[in-house]
Amino acid sequence: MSKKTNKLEAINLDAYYGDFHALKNINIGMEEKAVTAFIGPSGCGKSTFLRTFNRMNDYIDGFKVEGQILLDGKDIYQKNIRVDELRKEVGMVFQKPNPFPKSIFENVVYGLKIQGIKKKSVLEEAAETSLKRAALWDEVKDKLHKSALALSGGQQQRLCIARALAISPSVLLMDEPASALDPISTAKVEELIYELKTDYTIVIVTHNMQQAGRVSDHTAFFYMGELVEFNKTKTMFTSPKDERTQNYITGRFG
Amino acid sequence: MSKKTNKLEAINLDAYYGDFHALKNINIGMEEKAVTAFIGPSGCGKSTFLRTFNRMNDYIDGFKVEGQILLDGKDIYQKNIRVDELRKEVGMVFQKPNPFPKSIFENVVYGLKIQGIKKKSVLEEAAETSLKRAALWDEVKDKLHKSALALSGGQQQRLCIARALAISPSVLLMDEPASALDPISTAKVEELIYELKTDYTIVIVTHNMQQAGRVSDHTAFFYMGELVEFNKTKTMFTSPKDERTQNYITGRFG
Amino acid sequence: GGNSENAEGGSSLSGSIQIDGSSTVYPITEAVAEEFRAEAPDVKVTVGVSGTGGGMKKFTRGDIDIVDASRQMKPSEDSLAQANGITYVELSVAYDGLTVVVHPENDWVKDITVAELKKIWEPAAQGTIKKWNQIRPEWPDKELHLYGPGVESGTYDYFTEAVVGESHSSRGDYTASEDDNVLVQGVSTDPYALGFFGFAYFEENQSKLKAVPVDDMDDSNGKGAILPSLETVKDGSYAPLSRPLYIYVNSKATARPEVITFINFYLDNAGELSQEVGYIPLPDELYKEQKQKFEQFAKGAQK
Amino acid sequence: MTNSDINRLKDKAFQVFGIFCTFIGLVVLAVFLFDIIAEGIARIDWDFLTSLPSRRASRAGILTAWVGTLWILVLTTIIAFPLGVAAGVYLEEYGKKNKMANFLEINIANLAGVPSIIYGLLGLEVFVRQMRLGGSLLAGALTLSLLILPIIIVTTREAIKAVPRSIRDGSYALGASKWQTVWNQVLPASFGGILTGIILALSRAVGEAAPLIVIGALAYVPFTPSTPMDEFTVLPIQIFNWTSRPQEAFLTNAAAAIIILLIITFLLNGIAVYLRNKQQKKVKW
Amino acid sequence: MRVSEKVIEGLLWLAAVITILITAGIIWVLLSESISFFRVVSLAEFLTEKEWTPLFADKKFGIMPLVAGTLLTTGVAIAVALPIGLTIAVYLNEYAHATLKQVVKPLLEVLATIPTVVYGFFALTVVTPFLQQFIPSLAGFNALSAGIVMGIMIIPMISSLSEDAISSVPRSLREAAYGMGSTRLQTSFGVMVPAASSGIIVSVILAISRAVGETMIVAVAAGQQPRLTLNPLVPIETITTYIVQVSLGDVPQGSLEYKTIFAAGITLFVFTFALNNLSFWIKKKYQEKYD
Ligand SMILES: Nc1ncnc2c1ncn2[C@@H]1O[C@H](COP(=O)(O)OP(=O)(O)OP(=O)(O)O)[C@@H](O)[C@H]1O
Ligand SMILES: Nc1ncnc2c1ncn2[C@@H]1O[C@H](COP(=O)(O)OP(=O)(O)OP(=O)(O)O)[C@@H](O)[C@H]1O
Ligand SMILES: [Mg+2]
Ligand SMILES: [Mg+2]
Ligand SMILES: O=P([O-])([O-])[O-]
Repeated sequence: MSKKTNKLEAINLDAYYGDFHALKNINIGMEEKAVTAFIGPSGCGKSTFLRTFNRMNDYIDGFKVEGQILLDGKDIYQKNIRVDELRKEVGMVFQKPNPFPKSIFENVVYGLKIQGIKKKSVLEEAAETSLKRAALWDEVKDKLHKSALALSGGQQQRLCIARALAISPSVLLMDEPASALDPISTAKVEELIYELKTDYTIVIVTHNMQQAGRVSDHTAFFYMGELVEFNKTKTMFTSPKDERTQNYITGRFG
Repeated sequence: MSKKTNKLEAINLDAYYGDFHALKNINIGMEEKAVTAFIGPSGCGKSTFLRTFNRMNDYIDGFKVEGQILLDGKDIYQKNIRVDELRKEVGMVFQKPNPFPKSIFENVVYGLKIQGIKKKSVLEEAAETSLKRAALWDEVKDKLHKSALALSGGQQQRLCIARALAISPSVLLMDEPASALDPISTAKVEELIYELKTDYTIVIVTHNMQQAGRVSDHTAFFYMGELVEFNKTKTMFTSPKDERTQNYITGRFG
Repeated sequence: GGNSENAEGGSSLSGSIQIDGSSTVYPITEAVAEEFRAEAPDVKVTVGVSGTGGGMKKFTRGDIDIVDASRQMKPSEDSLAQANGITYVELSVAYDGLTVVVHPENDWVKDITVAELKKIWEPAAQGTIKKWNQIRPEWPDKELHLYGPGVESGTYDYFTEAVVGESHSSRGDYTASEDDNVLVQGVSTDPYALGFFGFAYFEENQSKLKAVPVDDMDDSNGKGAILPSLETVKDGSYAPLSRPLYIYVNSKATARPEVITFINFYLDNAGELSQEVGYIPLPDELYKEQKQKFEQFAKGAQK
Repeated sequence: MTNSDINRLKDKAFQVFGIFCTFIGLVVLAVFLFDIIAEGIARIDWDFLTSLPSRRASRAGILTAWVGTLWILVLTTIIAFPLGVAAGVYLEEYGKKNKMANFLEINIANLAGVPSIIYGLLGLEVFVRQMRLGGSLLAGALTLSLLILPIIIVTTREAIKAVPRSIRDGSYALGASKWQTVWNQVLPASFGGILTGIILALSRAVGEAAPLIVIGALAYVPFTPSTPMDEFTVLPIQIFNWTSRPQEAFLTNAAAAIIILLIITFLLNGIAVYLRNKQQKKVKW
Repeated sequence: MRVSEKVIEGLLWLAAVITILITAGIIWVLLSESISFFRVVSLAEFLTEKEWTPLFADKKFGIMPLVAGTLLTTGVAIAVALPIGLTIAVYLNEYAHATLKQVVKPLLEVLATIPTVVYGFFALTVVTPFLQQFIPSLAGFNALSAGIVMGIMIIPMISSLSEDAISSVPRSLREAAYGMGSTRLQTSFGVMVPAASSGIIVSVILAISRAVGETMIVAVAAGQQPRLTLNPLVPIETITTYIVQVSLGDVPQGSLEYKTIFAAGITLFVFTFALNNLSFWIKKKYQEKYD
């Protein structure tokens, strides 16, 4: 589809929750150092698909995947793949904020600590950098060692972003990372995404079509478990090929 | 501020989480059968304020309110007020979807059942009406008796809206009810809010300024626990008086 | 039990009889109660095991009709009974022979005297008598390991009384257990052990243990060291380590015909049944004496 | 070796250790069961279950003991379950987080540590003597209820704590009263955890002998109780009594009685585990 | 409705207050007898005397040997049960397959239901001889075997209740940990266990309480020799053993000897009270960190 190399690729992918067929024969390739947005109505399978890229669905009972997911051309569902290594490559931010019941600082450096990094100065620097990138530094710099649970929803979500950035993954999966953020923070995050894509491959799920339009290079439209259309974001938004895409996009507000 | 009667009113309201002063001397009146939107950056106290109207903060240890909240001119923080009655008057939809671990049907009719309504036909009708209003009926009508927890995030949130509508409150508090919804559902909910305001007084917290612009008659801008500005939505968006409001509104995207 | 008067009247008897007390006496009373079922099926006899002390407390408060006791009532208990207006009769029902045992591979101990037992067990022995050869020089220079019942058991009580001369007076550094089976286990796995417990536990575990003949240095009741056995206990030659077991009957209970019948049945059958469950019967004439004693008492109580 | 390899190694090592620990538990259990079953299974037959106690090991049965145990179980559940859950609910949902609550909490933890025999002494004084219940089933069940109450309360509280606040918020916001929220949302959602506590508590009660002996439960009862006021015996007392008899055959009887006791607790656990699994499938967040 | 709410709250309150009544009852039962005991034996002697021989002719009333015995067996039991129980909880929660967990958990719970007399004999006739092969100086009755077996008995208290606590940690937390590339071990001990700490601590307190109060195992296998020692290889006596022996034994009730069990009982009560206060305090402190 594109001449650039595909960082991520799904080949004939099917996914099931028990008997429920959640993803139907998906084929898609995501360019390196680009932002790909997944859009589609609620329940269409965006989150499910996103979570196959770092195998987060492994922990759901009854979940089953068929087909292949390639990261740098290597099938991540192969036996000899180490999931922990995979997840250091493929960072993730979730739909609902999920900070650990620890201090703000501990949250941010968690990923580094589990990699065995202990030096205080390194951790502190990493924490500051990540929190700044996530546009949270100014609000929390005085209470780094207070519990993260006392933050508001929006603050918590930005903390989760900071946490994911701290381990410097090469791919970043974001499941509606801004759905709990106010416009200012959202704008900051969008800027950040824009900055990050010079180094990282980013996949983002969003309900906000304008957001998709602003941040993404490519957009994929899902509907009832199917990948209906996948194209350059501009092309897709201006001249959608599929009727369903068209309906969805024009049904939008703004 | 307005010639219409004020359905809800806050007078010299201060709120604290332990030592933290979360709301500072708020004075505001909300018109009957109108939509009031609360906007402001993350952590400014929108949710806290909203939750004082149905006394949801009563259950947070260390939370304290000073001043008055009037519903139809009556202080709801008075001793002889029955919180359960209050909450039948003042319905609420939360920021994060919180369906009960029961069937979809049981979720919707919960409010009626606890009022002592047992008749199956009444409950079934109410469930259908509410689910239709919340734009969820078509997706769930075949699995009404399946667990609500198997729904996607967006479906769950719409279920929570349906649940709140089922008890026909006169005031509806909504804390970012659409932050987890896709545009189509969001549009439906907005339409619904528009319809509902002919009968109900609605207060909505939102991060989406366009949403505030579309659905609300009045808008209140909060900043760091203070009510900075409160005005007709149009006036506020076109000619904000306070510099902070201006900055916030122009800092927006879209 | 061939008691013609009861056999006929028995079927018409009803009511209930409550017994509690010593765990040592329990098996005899249980056996009697079991047989009594055939005699008087409508009489509900229940038996508890809360120990002689616990049983006595209930008895002296008037909670139960009969108490099983592995020792005689103490003065303190008697005064409690009097304070509660309870009169009673004490009846002996069987003997229990305390047996001194060693490991079966112990080939040096052929017999032991009461004086030697005293030397081992008296309080002064604690920390000083630690080796076999301190008792008799020809015994090996090996550590002596002692096993015995818990301090609060009737068995211990009796043993210290008989051997040391004063009840509850003994050394404390021995391995004690409330459960005689535990002691059997201890002695049977320890070549340098010496212990004592009820005859029945020795009898049932003869292959694992070796009993030691005891010499009380008194030839009037049998010459030399004597092994415990049915005969030697019954005829009194195994002295001083055999103790009588008792039941006590509340006078108020004797107003009830089913209790009278039960006690008579008990004394008629205790000889046979006590042997069956591992104890040693009294000589026949003693049972007759007990019956007379009871008859007298019951009559007296009726007046 | 990179850090990641070390982590992976640690992870694997822990997995092995985890299997090992689980295995130890299961092996010990298997050894126990095998031992007891090997010794006692041959003794179990219809007569053993339906005969009264006897001095002859071969004729002795456990009818009155197992009937007594069932009675005690049922009565104890009826008394302790509502009481314990109610106290747990009060402390977690109603009690203000103040000194009094702290006091109650410590108090309950203390009660959990009081040895069972002391409950026996309390039961003897209060139920047997003051309330004049005598050595009846009711007195026994009340005594055991006191004994297991702290376990039920503590586990109930933990189970209730695990229900997310958002569920309570949702219910309150719909106008539910506190009790309606507790009854319709909190209790159903925490029922699995509560059941676990009750299983552990009841299985403790069913094995207790000492406190029942103190309050006057009997060893020889030649009739099955028919009302809660009747005298009784239970399996643990029968087992305790048999294990201290000199005759080997009684030890076989004891093993057989233990098998029956275990079957009773298995059935009990089975029911509760079934309910719990059903519950856990339903509730997930 | 409002009235019924009040009534319900009142009833629930009553249920909670019953626990205070129970405590009061226990204290009353213990005190009423031990007061007259302490009239004869001074508290100073009770606490400082190094021997406990109230039933011998030469009576000494020092409770410390019984306390030492109790500490010793409990210590051994917890040393066995805590690591194993917690490991099992984590293993079942994070590593084991769901069906394995469903089978293993109730099976382990059976361990807590086996009559303790059986455990006692197991300790005496199996564990002690087994250990004697490696520790020749191990006495036939000892705190070690009794403690180990008691530890095995309380494993399910820790494993089951801790597992419950861990599995009630929101799934989103676990996902966050895995999403960061944590191994299962790191997820468990770095995130899940701390988040479930209050439940885990409670399970451990319950287990300790059970160990402190356990009677039959120690009565059968640990011996009955009050001894002021922390050596687990020799016979000792615990407070509970003493109480059960005397109360089921032959001692005339009402005598000074009999009253010793209440003095011992109240010591045990004070002992658990102190222990519980300590853990309560730890737990509170722990929680504040995360609230
Ligand atoms: N654990 C689960 N078990 C069973 N079905 C599930 C589970 N999680 C999701 N589903 C179903 O799979 C479908 C896709 O869900 P998914 O969460 O991927 O949707 P989504 O596009 O992310 O929706 P939203 O925008 O609302 O988050 C939905 O129909 C949902 O009901
Ligand atoms: N339970 C609590 N305890 C202590 N502080 C709290 C608590 N809940 C909220 N706060 C603090 O009160 C302030 C206002 O929080 P609130 O949730 O009302 O903000 P908000 O405007 O709704 O933010 P958002 O848009 O992110 O939801 C924040 O600074 C937050 O950290
Ligand atoms: Mg989603
Ligand atoms: Mg908010
Ligand atoms: O139970 P006893 O009194 O005989 O030891």
